[in-house]
Amino acid sequence: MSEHIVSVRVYVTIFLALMVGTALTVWAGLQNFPGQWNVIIAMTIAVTKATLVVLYFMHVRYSSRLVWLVFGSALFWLAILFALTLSDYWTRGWLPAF
Amino acid sequence: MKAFETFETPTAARVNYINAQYGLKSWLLTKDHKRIALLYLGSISFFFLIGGLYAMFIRLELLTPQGDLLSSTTYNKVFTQHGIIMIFFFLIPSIPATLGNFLVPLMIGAKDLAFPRINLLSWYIYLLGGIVTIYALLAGGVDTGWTFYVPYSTTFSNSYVVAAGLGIFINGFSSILTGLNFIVTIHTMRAPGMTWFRLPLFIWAHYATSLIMILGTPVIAITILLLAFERLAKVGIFDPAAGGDPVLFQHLFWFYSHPAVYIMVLPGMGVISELIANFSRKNIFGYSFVAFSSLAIAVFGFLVWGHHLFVASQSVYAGLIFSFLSFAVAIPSAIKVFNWTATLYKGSISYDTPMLYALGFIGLFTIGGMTGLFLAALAVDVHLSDTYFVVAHFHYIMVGGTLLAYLGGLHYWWPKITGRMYPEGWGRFSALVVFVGFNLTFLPQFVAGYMGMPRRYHAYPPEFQVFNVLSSAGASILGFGLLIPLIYLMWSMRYGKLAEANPWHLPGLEWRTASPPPTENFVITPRVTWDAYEFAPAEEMRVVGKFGAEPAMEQSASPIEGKP
Amino acid sequence: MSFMQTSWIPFVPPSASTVSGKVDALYFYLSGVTLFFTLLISGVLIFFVIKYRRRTPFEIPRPIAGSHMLETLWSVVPFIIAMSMFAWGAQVYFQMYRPPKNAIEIYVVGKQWMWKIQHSTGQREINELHVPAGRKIKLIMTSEDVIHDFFIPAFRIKADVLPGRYTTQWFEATKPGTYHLFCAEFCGMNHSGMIGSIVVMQPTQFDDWLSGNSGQQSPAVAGQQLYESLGCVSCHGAQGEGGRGPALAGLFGRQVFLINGQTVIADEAYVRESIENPGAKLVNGFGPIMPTFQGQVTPDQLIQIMAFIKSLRGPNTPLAASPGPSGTRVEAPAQVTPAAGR
Amino acid sequence: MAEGLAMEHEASHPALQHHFENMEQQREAGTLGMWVFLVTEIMFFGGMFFAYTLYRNQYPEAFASASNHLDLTLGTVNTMVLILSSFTMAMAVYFAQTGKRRGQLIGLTLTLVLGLTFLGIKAVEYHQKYVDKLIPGKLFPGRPFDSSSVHLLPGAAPKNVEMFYWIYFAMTGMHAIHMIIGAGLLSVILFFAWRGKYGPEYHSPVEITGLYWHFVDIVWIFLFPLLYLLGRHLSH
Ligand code: HEA
Ligand code: HEA
Ligand code: HEC
Ligand code: CUA
Ligand SMILES: [Cu+2]
Repeated sequence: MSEHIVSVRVYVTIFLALMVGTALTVWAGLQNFPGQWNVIIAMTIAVTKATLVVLYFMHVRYSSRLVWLVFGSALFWLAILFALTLSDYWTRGWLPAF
Repeated sequence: MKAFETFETPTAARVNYINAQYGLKSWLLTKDHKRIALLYLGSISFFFLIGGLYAMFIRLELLTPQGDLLSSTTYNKVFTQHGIIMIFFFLIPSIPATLGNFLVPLMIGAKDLAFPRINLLSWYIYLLGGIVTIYALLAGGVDTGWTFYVPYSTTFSNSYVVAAGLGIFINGFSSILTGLNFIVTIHTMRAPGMTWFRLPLFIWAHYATSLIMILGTPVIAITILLLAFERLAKVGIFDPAAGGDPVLFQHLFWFYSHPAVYIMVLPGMGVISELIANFSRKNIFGYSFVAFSSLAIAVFGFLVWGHHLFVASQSVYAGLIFSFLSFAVAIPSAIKVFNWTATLYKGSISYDTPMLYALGFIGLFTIGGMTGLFLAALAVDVHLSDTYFVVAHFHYIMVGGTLLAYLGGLHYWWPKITGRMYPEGWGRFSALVVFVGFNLTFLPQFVAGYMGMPRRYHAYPPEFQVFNVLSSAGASILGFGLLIPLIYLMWSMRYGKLAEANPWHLPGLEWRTASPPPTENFVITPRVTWDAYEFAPAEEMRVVGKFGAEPAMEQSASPIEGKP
Repeated sequence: MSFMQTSWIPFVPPSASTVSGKVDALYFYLSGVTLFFTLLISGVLIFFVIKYRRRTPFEIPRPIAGSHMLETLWSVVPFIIAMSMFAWGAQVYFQMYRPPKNAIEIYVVGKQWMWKIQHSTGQREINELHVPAGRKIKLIMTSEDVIHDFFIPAFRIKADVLPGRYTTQWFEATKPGTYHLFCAEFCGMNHSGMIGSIVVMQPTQFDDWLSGNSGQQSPAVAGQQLYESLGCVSCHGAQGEGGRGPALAGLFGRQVFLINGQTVIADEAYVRESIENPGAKLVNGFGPIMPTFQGQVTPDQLIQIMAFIKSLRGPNTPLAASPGPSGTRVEAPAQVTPAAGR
Repeated sequence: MAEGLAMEHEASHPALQHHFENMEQQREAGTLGMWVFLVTEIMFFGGMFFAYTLYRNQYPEAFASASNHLDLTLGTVNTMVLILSSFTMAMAVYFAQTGKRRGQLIGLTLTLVLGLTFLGIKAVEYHQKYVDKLIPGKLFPGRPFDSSSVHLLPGAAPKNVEMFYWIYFAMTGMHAIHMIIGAGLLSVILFFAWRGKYGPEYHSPVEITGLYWHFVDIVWIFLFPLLYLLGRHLSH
């Protein structure tokens, strides 16, 4: 079998990192950051955690280009859904009278 | 002539996928992709007949301006159910689930799809979705239009919206599973030598279709589910009475349903590529352009859904973006049309029934597609949106395009599927009737639309009657034209002339096994050394392995690699 | 009735507004291109099919791989044509949807299955709309139940009419006559019966019609009564001069500075939101003390209150003043597509 | 007999299905199939994530008020439980790859138990919402939605608080359904692992179930901050 076996050390490290991330995000959520920073911080941590899971627990780091492509396309299409729908909501009311 | 006979074994004596096993159980529990394709063929035809019956009621009602045949409530149900059944239970699964299911493994030289059990499951899911939908129809029907716009569907309609929605939700999973199976199969199960650029264009088209099925269908599933809950629990995110935005529903609905129109047309385009190349004995002009245009359509098809919302109170700037992208997505379709036409140049063109359908497709799809451009042009769509012009646009593509492709494909592969030939004379005759009837039905609707006749109207001002009478007359010719193949195809399953393994003398892998093929498709795994559409003298386009009563042991050592 | 075509070109509905000719022009262009390509492709197809028909059963024509030159040609040329369609369509679209400043405002309320119309002078009509020719008319539309669509084929305009939100469209009729009004969004049982007529009159005739139909309370007057009975006066003052709440006189079309630093232009949707969901956009300098009036005012009444607030502007204040700085994000909604339904 | 069958594919593994050429192809197909399936799952949840994003921006106060009423402690504990279960799942795959049966059994059992714990805690939370009359709509007779137990921040309309709970139940409910399906899959895998079916040559079912389980974990990694945390800071 031509598959890569991830070592236990890596798994444990990732697990600990995820726990720390969880603690961090709870802490950050209780702080009052200016503006939209609460959202930005929370999402950054969530994306980081998810990336760790995908890369190590789900072995994407050691997988073929095809798997990267498949996973990437899901994110890309999600981005399409968000971006183009928001293009409507964001620009409502931009049109001035003449 | 003599040369062929050595490769063409008569069908009846041999063991093939049809006579390998007998009994109802052997069909209902089969994991053979070819048998599943037949199961699909039967059930899809059933739904097509129901949808067609509804169409006939629509056309009858619209014969006169007054709403005299059906009550307005009934009429609303009739066109809704016509739309739902035709789209979700006929056209979306039509080519992929029957021809695709049958041919994808054959064309790439595999023994089956990657997940045969999931393939069977998808048929049962389709059936379940169909049964739930039929229940909704019998219990009282749905009257929301196939688009289910809120808040009418969540709050105001008194019909079986939840049941119909559930039917569509369930059916969505059958589509997802089919797409998943195709993608994995095409990636992992190609025979040795079958490189990506040797794949028939039918496969490219199905690959692109599967991408849309995978990426789009889940969104409609969750949207319909939320809609059903919203209706049941009287709380939600779409109804303005609950603080929601009805336009959000429209966005999510069309995020799937626009790409879905390419689910409906791409497989048809794949069939047409096969027909045009094979019946003119020419390799397709600009193979890679045709192949990549399928992918381009699949990807760009996801960027244009907002063109259904030009008058729905969407921001004008979003309208601008979506209009631009809609024009851009027309280019890959244009590339296909031009390449098909160019393929015929200096070909050896036969006038067999499948080719007649293919030629009809190109003409009608051009009209249907070009009238899509009218709708993508913002200012013109303001006038045309929700008029009969839209109705004519999409019937030109879906009936004039995909339905003709489907019929052409069925005729073309009929000998492979059933082992029998269809009657050629009747075939040509009905293709002609369908073509004439179709144009008479839908051409007048363009005019009625520009004159201002709104769609989904049970009664209409008398000045539109001329167009409607023409249309109804055309629909009866069309219905008659479709009745003919229905009869002779069934007849031919029993009485048709026995088909040879390669009745059209073509290089494709599906023709290099017996008609009908054995359960595992090929006696030995084929080794592909030729490009798609690489034509050669018939005696060189050989059957892979040798079929006979006894296993061809001596052949297995050196597969006949059939230099094309 | 002038329902049928009036021009010498067949299959074109009557053309009776300032934009209808522009839409027709683009439509003819599109038809021409379509005809050209359809004839081109079917012509070539038929020619090839006859010329290169199969002559002997087993002949094998010489393969032709393709041509990059041709591929480029037939990608680029259609693309250029498509872009011309896009640009033209977009240009006319903006004209159709961009509301003019000094238009006569008419309120439209759709409900299953009728159109209720009220003029700013108080006249009410059902399924009929009388308008003067040669004047700009702006329709301010909402629905009491489901989505409808106000469609006048002779003017080549239509726009959806949504519950819980205002949409607008405008036109300037050019020819007196009677034209179709259709509901063009499926709205239930009697959708096809939700039709009516648009009566375009000479301006003088229209003035006569208006005075002949007077005697009904104007929406602004009815709005004033609501303004008092609902207690708006207590915070915004009898003449909208302000108090605990901001001044409302001259509000429409003005730029409003919000507490979160953004600005919005006060239009129908914004005012409606301020009344139904006051917390959503707080005016800078005021606290969130205004109660919500959601559920207490019907769409009709809302229109009346708005008419009253509009009447509070000085006689010469233009309706929609300075447009928002283009390019900056303005959270709120405006003329065409007021904010996401609340 | 066995040798006779092996004629077609040399060294044929008993788990090799007839239509595949070899184990490598079969494994590749299985893994790719699961990834493609996860793509559909991402899009499925994507629709709901979008609705959340849109309305949170429209009704920030209402969403914050409603969010503050969720039980942060239980939410945090649940997050950790789920992450731990993802870890044990990863270990189960590791032991399958290295052919250690005991390790597989422990890993899978722990994963299953942790998954059920998560569902249990979720049930407790749901019950609290029921007690507080925060189930949106009128699903339960006599207990229509009532926002009076929620502390409304200025500008928050009860209607929009109800919408938050609707989204909350839709998303966490859908997530919980996925957990239940995952638990079902785990039970099947556990059974076969107990029978000693998985080893270095053949373990793709464990691997595929693992992919699914991690995906469900990832969904929660996003749900947790979005539903439980954003807006906390507004309540001081
Ligand atoms: C299989 C189905 C299918 C397909 C393939 C298409 C293809 C296209 N459709 Fe269509 N459409 C529908 C099915 C389909 N549509 C349906 C069902 C509806 C109504 C839904 C409802 O409301 O119920 C609809 C509605 C619809 C609308 C909304 C109308 C409205 O409700 O207001 C629009 C608007 O832009 C549109 C545009 C297009 C365009 C630009 C294409 C393009 O992809 C077409 C591209 C093809 C060509 C352009 C032809 C080939 C090209 C040439 C011959 C070369 C010359 C080309 C150029 C010069 C550019 N369609
Ligand atoms: C795959 C999609 C598909 C197909 C194949 C068809 C096929 C046909 N459709 Fe339709 N149609 C839709 C998809 C499709 N349609 C959709 C999505 C809508 C919109 C719904 C909505 O607004 O919500 C619509 C709406 C629609 C309308 C507009 C209704 C309205 O807005 O009020 C009309 C009106 O003429 C119509 C007509 C027809 C006709 C005459 C056919 C014919 O081609 C049908 C021919 C088929 C048969 C006739 C059956 C086979 C033959 C027999 C069973 C023999 C027996 C018959 C006789 C003896 C006559 N369709
Ligand atoms: C308890 C006091 C109070 C009452 C009663 C009240 N308002 Fe207000 N109103 C306010 C305050 C304070 C604001 C500014 C903060 C905000 O935007 O919510 C405001 C803002 C507004 C605005 C936005 C004004 C701007 O400059 O952008 C409108 C419009 C409005 N109110 C209309 C009404 C109407 C109509 C009524 C009665 C149906 C009403 N109000 C009743 C206090 C009140
Ligand atoms: Cu109102 Cu249709
Ligand atoms: Cu579309």
